[in-house]
Amino acid sequence: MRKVWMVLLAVLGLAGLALAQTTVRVGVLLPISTVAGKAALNGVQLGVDQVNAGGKVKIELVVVDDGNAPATAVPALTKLMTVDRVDIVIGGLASGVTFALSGPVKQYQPLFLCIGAASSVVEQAFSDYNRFFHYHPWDYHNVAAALEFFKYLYDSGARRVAILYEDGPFGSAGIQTYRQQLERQGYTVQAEPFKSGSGSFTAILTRLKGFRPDILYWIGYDVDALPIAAQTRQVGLEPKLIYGAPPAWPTGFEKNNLSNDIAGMTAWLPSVANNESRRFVNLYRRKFGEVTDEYMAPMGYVIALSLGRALEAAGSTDKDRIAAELAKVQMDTPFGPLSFKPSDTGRTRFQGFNQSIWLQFQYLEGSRRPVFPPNRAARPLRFPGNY
Amino acid sequence: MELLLQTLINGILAAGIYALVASGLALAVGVVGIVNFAHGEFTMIGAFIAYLLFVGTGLDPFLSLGLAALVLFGVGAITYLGLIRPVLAAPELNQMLLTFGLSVALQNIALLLFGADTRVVSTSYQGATLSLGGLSFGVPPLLAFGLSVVILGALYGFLDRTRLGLAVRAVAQNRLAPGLLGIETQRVYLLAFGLSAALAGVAGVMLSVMLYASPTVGFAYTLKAFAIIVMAGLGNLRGVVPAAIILALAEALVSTYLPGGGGWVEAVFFLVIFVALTWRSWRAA
Amino acid sequence: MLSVQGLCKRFGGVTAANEVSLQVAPGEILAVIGPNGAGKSTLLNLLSGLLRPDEGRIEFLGQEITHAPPEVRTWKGLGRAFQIVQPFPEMSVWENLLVGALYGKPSTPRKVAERVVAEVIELTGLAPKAQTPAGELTLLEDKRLELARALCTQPRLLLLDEVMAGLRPSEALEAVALVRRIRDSGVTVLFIEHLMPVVRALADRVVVMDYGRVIAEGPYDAVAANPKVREAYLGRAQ
Amino acid sequence: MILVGLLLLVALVLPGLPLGEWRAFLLDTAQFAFLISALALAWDLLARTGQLSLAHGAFFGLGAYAAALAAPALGTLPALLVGGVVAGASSLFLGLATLRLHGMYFAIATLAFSEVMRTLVLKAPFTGGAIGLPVQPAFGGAFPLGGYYLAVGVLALAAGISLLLSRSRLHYAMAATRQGEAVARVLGVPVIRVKLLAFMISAFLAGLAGGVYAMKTLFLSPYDAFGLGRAVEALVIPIFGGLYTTTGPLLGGLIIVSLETWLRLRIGEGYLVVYGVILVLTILFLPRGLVSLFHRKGAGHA
Repeated sequence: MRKVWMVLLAVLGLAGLALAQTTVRVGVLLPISTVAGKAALNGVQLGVDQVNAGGKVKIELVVVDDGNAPATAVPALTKLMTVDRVDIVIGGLASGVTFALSGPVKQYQPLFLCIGAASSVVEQAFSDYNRFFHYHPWDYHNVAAALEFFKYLYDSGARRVAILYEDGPFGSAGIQTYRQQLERQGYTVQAEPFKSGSGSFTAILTRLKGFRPDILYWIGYDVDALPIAAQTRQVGLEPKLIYGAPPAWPTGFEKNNLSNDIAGMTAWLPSVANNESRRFVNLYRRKFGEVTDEYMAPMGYVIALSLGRALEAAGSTDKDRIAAELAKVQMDTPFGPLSFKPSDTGRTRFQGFNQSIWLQFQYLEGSRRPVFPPNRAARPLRFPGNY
Repeated sequence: MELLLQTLINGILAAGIYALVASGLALAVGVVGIVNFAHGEFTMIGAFIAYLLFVGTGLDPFLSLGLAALVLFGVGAITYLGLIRPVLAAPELNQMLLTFGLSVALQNIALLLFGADTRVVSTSYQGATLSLGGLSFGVPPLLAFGLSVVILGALYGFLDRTRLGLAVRAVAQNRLAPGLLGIETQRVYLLAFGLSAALAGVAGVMLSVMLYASPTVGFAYTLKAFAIIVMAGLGNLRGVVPAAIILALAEALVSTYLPGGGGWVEAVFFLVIFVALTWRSWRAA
Repeated sequence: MLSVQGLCKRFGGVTAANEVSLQVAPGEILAVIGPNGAGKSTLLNLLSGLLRPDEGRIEFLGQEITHAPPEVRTWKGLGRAFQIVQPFPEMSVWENLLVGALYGKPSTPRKVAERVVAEVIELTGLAPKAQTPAGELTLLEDKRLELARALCTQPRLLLLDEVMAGLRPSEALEAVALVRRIRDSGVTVLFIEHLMPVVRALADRVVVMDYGRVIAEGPYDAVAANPKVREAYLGRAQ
Repeated sequence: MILVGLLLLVALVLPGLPLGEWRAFLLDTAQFAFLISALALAWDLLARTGQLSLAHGAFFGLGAYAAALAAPALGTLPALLVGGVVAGASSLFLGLATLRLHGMYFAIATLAFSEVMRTLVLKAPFTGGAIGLPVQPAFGGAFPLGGYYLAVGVLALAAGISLLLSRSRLHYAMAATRQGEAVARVLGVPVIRVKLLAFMISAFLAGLAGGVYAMKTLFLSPYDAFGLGRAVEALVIPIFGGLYTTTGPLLGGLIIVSLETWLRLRIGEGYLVVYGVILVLTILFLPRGLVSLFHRKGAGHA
């Protein structure tokens, strides 16, 4: 008899705990068939596992593919809002898709935790929306971070920059700003567009040969990395630095000799030396059996963790109380400290990271090592590099 | 002058890989009469074969050419027997939908297996260069060009000098003749489609060296290959190389001489085709 | 009715029509004959507008039509049946004929067109096959359809391109009777033919072509006795 | 015919049905499905004259951009009209240039046209270029169902024109042109006029659909608006549903979009494998498309 009572008590206790625990359903809207989208999703899941393991709150994810296209993303968001009835959505990776989501988001008024969408066109679209938390830096932050690096290179003797930019939204967005700012720093600039994925750069690079650039700066995608590295050598361009800014780098590129000395910008590397980053890398390896290079993975992870914090503090599933707590969150992340402030333009109220998360790395002896800014550098920058 | 020479060289070297992808497609379209939307996916399989062998055994991609060609010949033959043969007599549009479905399925199977990642191999010669009197020749494009010439030479030799080759050409030039689908024709079709896939495989291996391997690697080149074979004239296997050279030269010239020309490359490529097709059609009147 | 003067057409180095001149009088049946490659089909294509002449002039019913597009010639009353029958395979016989009846004359009302089809389908004996898809016809039926479709455009002059080719003698006889009926209904006929018995039976007048030129012209018997004509045929045969 | 009417009726009353929590999702999905079906119907109209176009993605995109740019000055409905007219006018140029091309040659010429158009829009100074163009919602967002009913309207118009044409005398001209152009001309069919007319009607409808699409996604970029994927979809749907009919593209479009959506929700990753396999199986077992399930004999196949 006593045993029965004990069991009954235990059951009741557990049930009580479960009731006290705040459970929230969160929609995730990502292009899961792309590399970045998949990494982001993994990161979010990892973060949610950790939050749920804490026991105080419980997050349930409803994952939908945004298809990386407006025509699939809009109905997908509608489904999250009306069928799954979530109040919180994590998503918004690509700028174009996120822009298309601005209408329905304003209609259904969710708490929107935006993981990517750096274009300031998106910032404009969400400027009057107060449940918009943008974690990723804006494009002007990216420009600022890169320019800081260029200033350093100018002081090291670089004078001429050739810019290769892909002619889609990613490459074209900041190009005018880059050109003006670089010229203001004293550089001579020649910019040439290209079609990403075409693989043929010899002609453009031949054209640039007459310009004799010190720095070859390319803004494109992972598919362009190897062809540019190889064909720069093939035409004998011999710049002092190849500096690339793709959202991701190809798998296996570090093992390729051609990658040596190529520099790039990222928000995060697995080798970044801070506690949160190390923790993330360990957890990720345990759950997925591999290390990821994609900074969207820790970005998703950070979003989930910060949401967990806000939920715990709010002790409620009300989206406005959660938003209020999220606005107050201060935490260490793999990228460094996170807290929300109004954006630099003042258009949106909750901006997470800024240019300070960007770091410059260089492929050196088969891996990527931070080389700039100096306080985060693991190695000195090899300049001039050997191409 | 040197710049012009270099530009011409760049264009002609680029034409090698165009011609290779396009020749495979020309066999499928010109001989079998199938608009094969899955040709790019065959290329992709070739690229992955090279990549996986490289990662697994460290084999140099150029050494996997033979294997890739063989595997893809098999894939092509199976595709022909299982899917293409049943729709040979169906309207062209039905065949298009069929190969489009196959293309979607293959691409997404690759996506499931390997993810969307862009993967690169590393060889000692990817950035290697030959210099000749101020002109430079990239080694991989040169290898690809040389290999294209050899393979296409062998293909033309086969078409010109062997009985089976003659049969292939006869079918290509006389596809709509009634009473086809005899046993001989069936064999020619099987052979041509298999060869078409094998050429795609070879092109894929080269793409893995020069570009990368990923589920979508075949797309860009296949689109251009379609344009090239149409410009050459369907069924005109010999016209493929000149058409590829003209288009690659146009691209190289625009990129090198037009400020910001890199953004106009595609437009010029397709404009040349548009003008060539329409002009030819009006002149023939 | 039809007047052709100095018509020339060159394909590369080959002159398929060389200074061809001929006249067709209303109500007659004119045959154009000649060995293979003499330029007969080229002439017909020039007349119906599928080819453009390099030189020369074509007049029909007193109006110049040298460069008029094919459909305009049809509207003026110049009908044409092809040697290689080309029915619209996905349409029924009735629908095939309806195309000719609807478009043979500009803005023919549907009702009128249906009436024309009904007449022609009776005349040509295709009525039992009206609803059969054209892709399923026999050769003879195909030939009749070809002829009937041309008739549906209500031509004043009908150009026939070897419509008897491939028919058995009995079938050819039927066809000859049909062409006579057509002429009797007031249509002038210009036809190309290989079968000499058919030419002899039908033609009021014969034009002989060789190497793109007109080499003889006149009644059948006179033409058949012409040494140039004999040479053209025999010379080719050797 | 009855089926077409029924489908349009359902589209009309769909927002009023008790759909429960799925309502908003269904309406959104349906709106995109209607637009893509309208595009497929438009493509089929041109295909009836034997011209296989790969330019319909471009007509769609031109309509979208033109409507988006015109909307602030003219208001929603006139702007949509402008979109249709711009697409139609561009088709007149394309149609004239490609009059003598057939089959694959025609297809590749139209593909080339759309690639050139995309680059022009990308480089033009007033289109927002690569960064993209923000678009106002239909009627300034005044009616929540405004965009939906515009899509229904475009679909009804496309289906109506499609039905009308298959009953008119033009039907015979188009079918004759497709099945034998030279013969058709000799029979008096004004083939050039028929082809150009079909081209313009078809492009006009595609442009209209593009305009409504722009007002739904609120954002245009050249790579999305001129995507080759959409041009291919415009051709896949009619083949899947049944060529040269009204029911075929209409039903095909609705089913293909529903199927794709359903598979994405059910299977998630890798759903396109199943999608591709279904297309292949359809061709192998229903070579005349879905409509052959309804018409046992090839009725309406003139």
